[in-house]
Amino acid sequence: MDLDLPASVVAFRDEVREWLAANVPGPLPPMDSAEGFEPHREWERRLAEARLSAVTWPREYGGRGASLLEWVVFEDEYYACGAPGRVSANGIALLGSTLLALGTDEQRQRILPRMARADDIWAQAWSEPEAGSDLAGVRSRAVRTDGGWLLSGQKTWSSRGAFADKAFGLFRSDPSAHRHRGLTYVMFDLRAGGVTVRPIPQLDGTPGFAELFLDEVFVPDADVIGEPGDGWRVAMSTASNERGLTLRSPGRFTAAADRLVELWRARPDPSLRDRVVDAWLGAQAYRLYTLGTVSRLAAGGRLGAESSVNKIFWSELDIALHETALDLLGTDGELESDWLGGYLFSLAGPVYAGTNEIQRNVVAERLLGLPRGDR
Amino acid sequence: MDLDLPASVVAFRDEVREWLAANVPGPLPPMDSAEGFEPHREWERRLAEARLSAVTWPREYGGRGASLLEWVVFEDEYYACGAPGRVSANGIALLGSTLLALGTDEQRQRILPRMARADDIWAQAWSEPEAGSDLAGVRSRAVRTDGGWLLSGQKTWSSRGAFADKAFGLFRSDPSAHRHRGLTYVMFDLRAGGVTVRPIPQLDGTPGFAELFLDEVFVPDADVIGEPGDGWRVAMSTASNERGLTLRSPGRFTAAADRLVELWRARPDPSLRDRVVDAWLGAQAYRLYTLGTVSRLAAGGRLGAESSVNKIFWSELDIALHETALDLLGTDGELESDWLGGYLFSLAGPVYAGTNEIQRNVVAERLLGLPRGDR
Amino acid sequence: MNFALDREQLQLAASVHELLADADVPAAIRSWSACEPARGLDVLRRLAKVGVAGLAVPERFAGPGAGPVELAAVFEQLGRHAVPGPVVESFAAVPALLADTPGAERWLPGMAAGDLLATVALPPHVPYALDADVAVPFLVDGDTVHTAVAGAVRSSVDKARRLFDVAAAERVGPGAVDRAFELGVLCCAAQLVGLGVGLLEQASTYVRQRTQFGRPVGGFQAVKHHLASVHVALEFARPLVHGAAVTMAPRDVSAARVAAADAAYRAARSALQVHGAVGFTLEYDLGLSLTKVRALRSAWGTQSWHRERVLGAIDPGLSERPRR
Amino acid sequence: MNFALDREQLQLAASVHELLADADVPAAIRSWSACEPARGLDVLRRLAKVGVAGLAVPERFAGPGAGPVELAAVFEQLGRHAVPGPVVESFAAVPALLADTPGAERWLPGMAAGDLLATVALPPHVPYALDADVAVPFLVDGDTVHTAVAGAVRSSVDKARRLFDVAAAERVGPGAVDRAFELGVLCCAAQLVGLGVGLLEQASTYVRQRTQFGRPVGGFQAVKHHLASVHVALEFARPLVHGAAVTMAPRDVSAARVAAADAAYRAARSALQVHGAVGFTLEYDLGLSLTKVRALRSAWGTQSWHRERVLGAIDPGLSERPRR
Repeated sequence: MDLDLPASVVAFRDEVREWLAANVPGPLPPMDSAEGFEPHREWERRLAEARLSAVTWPREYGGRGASLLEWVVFEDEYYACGAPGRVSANGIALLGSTLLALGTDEQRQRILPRMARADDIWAQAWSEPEAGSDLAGVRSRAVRTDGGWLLSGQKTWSSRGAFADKAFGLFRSDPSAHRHRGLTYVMFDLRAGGVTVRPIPQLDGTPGFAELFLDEVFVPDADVIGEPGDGWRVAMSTASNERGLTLRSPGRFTAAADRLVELWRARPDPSLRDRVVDAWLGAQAYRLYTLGTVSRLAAGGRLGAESSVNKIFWSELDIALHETALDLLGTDGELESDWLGGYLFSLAGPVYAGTNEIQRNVVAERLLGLPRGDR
Repeated sequence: MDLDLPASVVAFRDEVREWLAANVPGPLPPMDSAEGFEPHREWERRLAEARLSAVTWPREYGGRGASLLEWVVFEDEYYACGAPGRVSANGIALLGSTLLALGTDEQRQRILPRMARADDIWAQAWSEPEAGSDLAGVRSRAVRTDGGWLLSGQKTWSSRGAFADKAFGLFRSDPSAHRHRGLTYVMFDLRAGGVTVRPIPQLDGTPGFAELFLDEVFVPDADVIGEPGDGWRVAMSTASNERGLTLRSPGRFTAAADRLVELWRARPDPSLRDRVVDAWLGAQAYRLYTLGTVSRLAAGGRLGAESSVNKIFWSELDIALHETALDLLGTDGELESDWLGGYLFSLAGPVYAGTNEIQRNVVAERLLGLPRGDR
Repeated sequence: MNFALDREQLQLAASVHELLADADVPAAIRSWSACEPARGLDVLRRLAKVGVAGLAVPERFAGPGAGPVELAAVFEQLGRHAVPGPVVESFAAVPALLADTPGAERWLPGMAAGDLLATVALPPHVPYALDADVAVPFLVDGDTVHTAVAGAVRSSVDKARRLFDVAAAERVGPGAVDRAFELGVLCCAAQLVGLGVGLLEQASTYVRQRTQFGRPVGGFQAVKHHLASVHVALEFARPLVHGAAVTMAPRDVSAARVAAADAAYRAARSALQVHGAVGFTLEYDLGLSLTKVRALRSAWGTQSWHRERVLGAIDPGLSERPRR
Repeated sequence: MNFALDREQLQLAASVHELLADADVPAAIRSWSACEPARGLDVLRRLAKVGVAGLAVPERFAGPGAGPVELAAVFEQLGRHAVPGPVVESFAAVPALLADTPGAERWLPGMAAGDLLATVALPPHVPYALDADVAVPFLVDGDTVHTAVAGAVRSSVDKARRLFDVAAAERVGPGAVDRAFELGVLCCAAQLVGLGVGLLEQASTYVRQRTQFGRPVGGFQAVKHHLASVHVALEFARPLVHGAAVTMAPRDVSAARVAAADAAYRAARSALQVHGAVGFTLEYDLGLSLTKVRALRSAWGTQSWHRERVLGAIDPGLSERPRR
């Protein structure tokens, strides 16, 4: 058991560090704003030019075939230097890994390089008004037509939906099938005819989400991933494996924890000491847990319900980090600041990507063997 | 709105304070031990001689007709001076208030004065192996016989059961009736033929509870409270009203909180400051909440599900007080001490007298109007 | 000993609640946040008609002359509806501050009549003057009160709290600074309890209606237990607020504020969690209260400062029994 | 970088677990608590046969010469079964303490063979010597090791922890005090993770079987969520323990101990709550682990002291990336 980085990883890290030091821009306007979206796209393009926008992808799609350990190290460096938020993250982490696992060659070649260069920025379209935590309750329809499908219905809580170019999600292609069955995983163009996008402003004032109204939106067969009717399996195949690992990198939290300790040193309050220490060691624990997962995956292991354990931990850690910072800021805690912005964002963690209530059910049932009960 | 004690209450308080200062014995052996039970009975007798063992009862039964405010004040004084635990508390608080509300004159005159003098010390016999939180699941039987009933079955978690003289509980008198129906509230002698008492040693080493095995134990009709078959209503009639108030007096917690602050001053640890303050103000809150309840009851109000709110709060406060003290004690926190004994006792709070899970269901359903659900 | 609100106090609170329930306060908050205070000012004027303007203005200035208990009762309702504006300042702190200050007649009668709002900065715990663009700003320096001129405005997590830097303009005279501060903290605490109550009401209503997995969300035990815990915390914060109103001892005022802010914060977190994503949206009303709770948690002194003040003032063996 | 136990380490842990699962450890704990250590000593001798006695005794004294990672793996299993006796002291701390001390051959070979147990007091954080009636007691004063004589015994919340006052007898020589202390803290942390795992296993088993209201208690969402939270806390405490075993940096050792003690404490509280009254009884095994968690929470330094040590050693901007 060791924590030593191999020489090749050290070299990669040094290259990343140097590149970031030379290229990271000053603060950009908010990602989910009219004035901020395109500067974030520009930043993604610069990352892509250095093959740093999707480091784990194969070179042919714009990545550099980095190992998961290199991904961890990249993320460490990225967040330690205060680089901008990643406007392409949803596409790269969710759709990208699904295409790599289950897409066709044609789909990968057509879609991934454009995604890596941020020529297309992707929004997710999972939730619906009556299918939030209960994703199997999807009602939006995909109706068979010549050479493709007509999508109709309403999606909501579409991250990046307000400004993104394209979107991906599940649609009910067999109305007679029950819940998880008869769903199809589809990609569609947000500029296509029949699509109406309604931004949903958030507490921080920016439309981080959108509602999408679809009225017979045509998508060709080429934009279905996997078999029609098999969408649930396609969506879940990556949900619990790599996605459970890559949804939030340790670098985000270790960087925030270091800033928290700096803030503590500038404004020490003995009664907040324990919370500062616990947030810091929580970030350390998350990093080490991730390295353990990386080691197991490298040895051929797989992730299952462990991704629920992961999700619960990082989402609560993120809130704790930011709450502690706001309390350290004292009377100025209520004023606009990066900490405040991060705090408001962190509050969505326990709700986003499967609520923590759902995740706790999964942990209890699948890892502790408790009965399913009535939830 | 005021917090001023009337002159009569001040006079009562001064009398109590003076009497306690002159009479409180040094530390006694544990109440639930062979060597400690009788000294605790002796102490109850001394309290009774001063009409202080059951202050709220009418004078004819050994009390002094004290108001609830006087009871609060009595308890403040009692716990502030470090007087012994009350070995008669279960009988006085639970059975006593039931008899006062629903007993016959004959029962009151026969039973209450002996209880006030600790001639009889009473154990409760509510729970059964298959009826813990779910009290309506009682299986022990009361079978009709000439002039009375024959009790058979098994009771468990009988507080004081190891050494007490008598016990009270619910028995199923109509085997065809479902759950809450067909139960009868019965008092019985723990020395009677057919009763076997098995003490259950607790983590602190003393048998605070016992199992009771009953094999055709005869009780006369005179020892049934209320009508046969109406036991659930009898038991519940006092459960949520006065019992919700008097199960734990504020004096216990304010006295412990003051000792905690003293401990803090002797061993200040800045990182524990917030917990010390929160425990202290929790005790203050509990006292003020109780005074508010006393005021409402004095104005003709009634308590309902509020007693669940109360139970949740004091049981968690009690643990917080003692946990904080043990942490303040540092390396010596693990050593035997009054704080450690109090801590082990406090841990039972959230389980005892209706688990806090059940109480939260009650609060959510009866006070917040949430659906019953499947629990 | 009678530790319960009397009939008049209950009626006052009920009338404030009824007025606000009918006033579309959420729309007023949104306008206020967009620098259009007209709707909010209208709400405050309507409050004046039920005797709530300048609540602590003494009777000799034609004010209601309300005491701390009435203030606590009213501010819980103001918090429950997340009423915008410098209410702590204008209804409680400034009236107390100027009650015995020569020249106070320039402002207090107008405040009592609902024609004038006032605001105040009391550094270090209240470094900015809230809503100084719609209220006469004062600045306290030591024991001395000055009128003030408003400078830059700062943005709070609660968009309806517009915080102004202020500089002294004209010296007014000595003020009852301690009394003003304690009343401000007390009213802030009462507001926080009310905010928590309002959040719990919104959450309870939502989970009764919202279904997931074919059942009302409110039937899930985890949801029930979260909201029950919030209720318990609020029920035990309120007596501390009322107790502080009776004694007005700094220790008790700080204790009330600590418990109220923690209970309200718990209410905010739980309400958000049971709402899910809709709770984060600007168009849904929940956020109006959520952000105010976060802001008030450090307004009128931090939790840490108030806890220190409690601990410093505990006199073991005596303190736990008021008025012995 | 390979942050996972290797096959040998996993096999060692598994063999310890299997041995203990068959050894009726609860009976040994109860006897130990009643000053009848024979059964417990037998368990420790059986551990010696799988190479676990004097685990950190160097190979030149015929010991296993196990490193911190092996110690962490084994001590998690010892904790999981709540094994009584001076295992931290005899398997880890004393072997490290005496490894380079002249004269250590008097004790270390016997400890490695399972014939001898040792214990140690390292004031101020370890003021008493655990189980000095069955082990050779040492006392550390500064950098110097002494043999010790045991005095009065003190009673712990964990009845199987018999804590002795000790006084110096004979000077042994200089010892590796820092290393001994860090290893003691690390093993204490690993034990705590194991105690938490064992408590969670007991609780999960119990709630699958116990019914209330006609259903298994484990089907109630509140119970599920409590136990899921415990699992999360333990899963994230373990990597800190393993990370500390790799670096042996005092900061990391303290971080591991803080997280492990909090996770184990959470496990203890939740396990007790889902068990209900039976959990408080001496005859039920749960209490054997419960009380040990409470005791170990302040053994080998308090949580507060360890947190202070973590904070003092954080080097922002560097610390979060081991071995940069």
